[in-house]
Amino acid sequence: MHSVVCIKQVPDSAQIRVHPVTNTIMRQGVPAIINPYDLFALEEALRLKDRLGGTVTVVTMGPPMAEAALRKCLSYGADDAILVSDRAFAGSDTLATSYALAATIRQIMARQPVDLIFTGKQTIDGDTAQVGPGIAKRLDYQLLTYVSRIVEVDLARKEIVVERRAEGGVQLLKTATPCLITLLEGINEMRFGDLEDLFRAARYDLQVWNREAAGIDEVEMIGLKGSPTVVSKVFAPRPRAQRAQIIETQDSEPRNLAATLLAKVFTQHPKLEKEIAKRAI
Amino acid sequence: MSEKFDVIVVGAGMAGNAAAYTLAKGGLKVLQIERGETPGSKNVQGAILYSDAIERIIPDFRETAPLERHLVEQRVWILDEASYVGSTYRSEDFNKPPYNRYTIIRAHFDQWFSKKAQEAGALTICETTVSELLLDGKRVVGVRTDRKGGEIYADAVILADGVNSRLATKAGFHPEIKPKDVALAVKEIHFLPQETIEARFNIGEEEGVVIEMAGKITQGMMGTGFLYTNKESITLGIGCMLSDFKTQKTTPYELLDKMKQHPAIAPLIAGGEMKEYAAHLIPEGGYNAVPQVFGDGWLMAGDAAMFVNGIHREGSNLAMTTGMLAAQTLIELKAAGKSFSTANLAKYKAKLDDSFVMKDLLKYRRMPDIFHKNKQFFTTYPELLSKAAQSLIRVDGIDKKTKEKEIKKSFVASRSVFGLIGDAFKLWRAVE
Amino acid sequence: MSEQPKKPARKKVELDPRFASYRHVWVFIENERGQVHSVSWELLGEGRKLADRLGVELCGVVMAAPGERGREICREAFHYGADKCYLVQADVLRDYRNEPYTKALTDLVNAYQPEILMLGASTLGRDLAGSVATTLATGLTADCTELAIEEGGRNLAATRPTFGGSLLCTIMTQRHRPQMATVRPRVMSMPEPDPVRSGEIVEVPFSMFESDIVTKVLDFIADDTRDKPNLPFADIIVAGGRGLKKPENFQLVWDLAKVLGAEVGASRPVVQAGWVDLDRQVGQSGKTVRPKLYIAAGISGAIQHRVGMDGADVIIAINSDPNAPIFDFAHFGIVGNAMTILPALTEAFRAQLAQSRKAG
Amino acid sequence: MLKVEEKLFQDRYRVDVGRPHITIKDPEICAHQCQSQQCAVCCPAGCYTQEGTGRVVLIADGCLECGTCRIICDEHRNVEWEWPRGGFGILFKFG
Repeated sequence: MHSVVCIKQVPDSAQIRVHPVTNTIMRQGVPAIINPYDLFALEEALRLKDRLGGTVTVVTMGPPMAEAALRKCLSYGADDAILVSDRAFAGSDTLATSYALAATIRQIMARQPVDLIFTGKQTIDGDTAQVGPGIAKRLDYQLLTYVSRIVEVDLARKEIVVERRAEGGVQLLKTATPCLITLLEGINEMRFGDLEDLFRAARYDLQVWNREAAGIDEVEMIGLKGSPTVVSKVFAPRPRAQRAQIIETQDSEPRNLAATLLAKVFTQHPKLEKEIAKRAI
Repeated sequence: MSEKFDVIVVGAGMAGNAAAYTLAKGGLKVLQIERGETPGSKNVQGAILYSDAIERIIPDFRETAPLERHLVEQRVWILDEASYVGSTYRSEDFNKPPYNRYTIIRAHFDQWFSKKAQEAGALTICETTVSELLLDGKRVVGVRTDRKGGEIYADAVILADGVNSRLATKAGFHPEIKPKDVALAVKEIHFLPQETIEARFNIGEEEGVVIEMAGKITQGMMGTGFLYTNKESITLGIGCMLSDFKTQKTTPYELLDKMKQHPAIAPLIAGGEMKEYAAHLIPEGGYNAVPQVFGDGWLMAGDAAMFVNGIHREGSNLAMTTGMLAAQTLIELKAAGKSFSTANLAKYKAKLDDSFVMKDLLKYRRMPDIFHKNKQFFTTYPELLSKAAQSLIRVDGIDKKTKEKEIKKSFVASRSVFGLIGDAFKLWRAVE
Repeated sequence: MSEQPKKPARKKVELDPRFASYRHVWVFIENERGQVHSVSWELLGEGRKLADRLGVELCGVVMAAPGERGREICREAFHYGADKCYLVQADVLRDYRNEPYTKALTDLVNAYQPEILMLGASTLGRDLAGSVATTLATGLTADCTELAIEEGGRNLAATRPTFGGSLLCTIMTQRHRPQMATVRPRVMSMPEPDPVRSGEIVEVPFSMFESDIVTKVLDFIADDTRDKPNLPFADIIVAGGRGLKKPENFQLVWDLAKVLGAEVGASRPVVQAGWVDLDRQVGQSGKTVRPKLYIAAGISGAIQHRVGMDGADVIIAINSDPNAPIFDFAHFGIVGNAMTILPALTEAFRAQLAQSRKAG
Repeated sequence: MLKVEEKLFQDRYRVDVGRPHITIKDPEICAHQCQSQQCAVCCPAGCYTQEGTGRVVLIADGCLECGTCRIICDEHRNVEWEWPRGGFGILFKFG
């Protein structure tokens, strides 16, 4: 069984701070991490490998420093890692990115058949959740998004059964492999690699592919040219850092405090009053 | 299959990196184990880098190392409630390369230093905590980590795992630290536009300023404060003896915030964005607190062995030097085909003794006790100095002769003649 | 949208002539088993404004299996502002599957050429939008919080959170059409339906056979929402923390929640102390919630809790410590003992509801 | 009382959920034998808080791994102090 897991190195958005006065983005000291959603995908692939044997290959498209993210995946137990890095990719949006990753996966398949492709549900910096569907479309593979559990994988008959999170319930789906799966967050917890994995990750001779090695010759499909969307501006939401309106009454009697609070809340948030009236038993 | 190395270095701080780099350069098969996500993510320091120590390890460090500013001005402030008596030393000599001292940011610097060690051939694995030493009788034969299949063997282990040094304590090489031998420091880093920093401290693009502080800011405890200028940020912090912290009710963060509100300090960091709050223990016991630093199959370097010269605020250079000396000892023994037995490793202690490390520690060995028993250096004198300075400077019709009499009277009133002489004698003995 | 925020593109990028004739604003009306997801009505409200600003029609796209109220849903869409509805009915569209839905929507777009196509950012919407955008090789902006037409032009300026919500960015699709966007439920306001409104239904044939489709739906297990707490999707949450001192006092939280029909949440210390079970924990190592109302009783508002709930629309904090960090980001606060304030609040809400039920 | 939470909010942690690396050996000792409870004063991250009932509660999520609590609890040695698992705990961006 051979799984390919696409990961991305992203800024740790929890550490992004907006300067309260100048409203500029404080980028100092924002470390790069593996997109947290991708770790659920990698752990699921590693669990399948534990059960069915085989190997897990990790792929990322990014600058040279993304090597650190790949080495961390190796330290969790991934077998191989490929960094696709080329100046021509600069400025790629999700459409261009899915084109490049699809091409890369074709190159991998030329050397070793692939049963499953995993991506995280979305990235924490882009949050667009379009790269997974994009790759599946370009490879003409079935797409299973928001998968909450892999029920069964039948390598011989090239079939897979999964549970997929839908609105108001869970779909039980069966489809053909190879296919692309994006996983719901929280369905597993990343393992703590063995010492042997740490050594292997530190010693691994990383494969770095440029545009040609990734099998991309249509340059207009990647980078800015291949990107229909463009960011016209980035700005900070107006800060909501005012303190709470503290409710006070002369006698600070609980009953009066409660009444004053309700009055204030409902005058400032009329929609909320309707919402509560509608929903309360 | 468990791995076998010539040497295992535990920790990727100043001592660990210096040891790993020197060992790799010396051709030994060395493994460096760091418990943090990356080298530096667990290390905290005010953060001044002394070129002299790193130059002996990586002579051309200035070309690639992440350095913030080279220091051109040293200020020493004795602070009162709302004032300070200060002295400033600034010299153009410090403005001529090769610069002697730099401010650095440890998370960036340690990552660079460990990368250098890896490029030299050391194998570094992170996110792995060494839980205990593997002992064969009294001899250290390797380490156990917190990962499955976690045993690794080596001919020698260098303990550079920091001031708390759990490994040495568990193996009984190192008694549990006493509150009087260590100081707790808390610090913050505030980001400001580069031009603002340079305007406020009257410095050029690469130049830096250090302010060392003592006095009322430590609320009667024995301790000091500091403020360092980095490229786009200011680091400031305050540390006091843990034995003092233990007997009073001010929390470390209150101490820091009171210091930040001091009229002499507040304007320097005004408008800054605080991006990280850290805390760390600093060995202050000096010479008397240095434990046994070598044994059968192991050496200890850096804060783990209490190698810090408190009075001169020198820690990282002692850490780098002791890490280098430990590595050199192993390289020389291996070249001579000798084992890493206790007897042979005594060579490390000899190297330490004739280096500045032990000489400085020896010189100031009485300093901790003297200051420890004489809080007045941190309470009474700052006030006296500040009052004296104010009265001399203030022009208020009182003749200078009377002012001087008043000042003498105030000193004598609070310390008595014998007290003053005694204090002078203690100060002299402490630094003699 | 490229990941690193870049300088805005200087030169004005012209629309590709191939798309010059693309007109009208479309909203995908998401429905499963005859049930319309409310985000579709919110999008029609937003779509109406965009269509009026551009002087074009607002069209709904309804896909369903025969007998799943297809035409009724179109009529409902007219009440919420649509001028026209494209109705695609086929057996293969019974349960949502990526392949048939993507083909149906892509064919429709190529045939009737909208300039803007909006979908709800539900699991269905995001799955479908990603595939359709890739097939059409056009731009898609996800989870938009604000949609507007660019000053002095026809381009859609889609604003959305980035870097985990700490920043916003405005994204444009200048050369390609349709400009696609998804919007999360409850971000746009729900319009008032006008039962008098009507519109034109355009039936569109769709020929795809079950045998062509690889993925099969074996079963659908509806969420059993009875006892399982559903904090992430809850509209109102009442949460308790260590300030309640004793497990018995947590009953006051349940009482208030019952009156409000709210979910009960808790901070980590009380979950660790075993007062409440793990799937009610709100915060960094628990659930992230975006309710319309979050009442926090006896919760200090430490960082680990704050990151899980400061997305709530209205936060009311009750804490005896005036300096509790929660008062820094809550909207309303009462400094007092939660054990006495909570019962008073429960009574106040009960009275309010009784009175509004009489009037309603 | 100054809020240390505001400071810790700026720091970066990887909390090892369910595996606190520091624990109080015997809470009874804190409650009945230790008057000073200095850990609640000296801990730079405010992890130790004094309950009204005399007990001391430890939540080690915000721990800065300095070692103060272990060292000042020298009369009763009531703190079980270890490093977090590799890669967990405080992760200094600057240090």
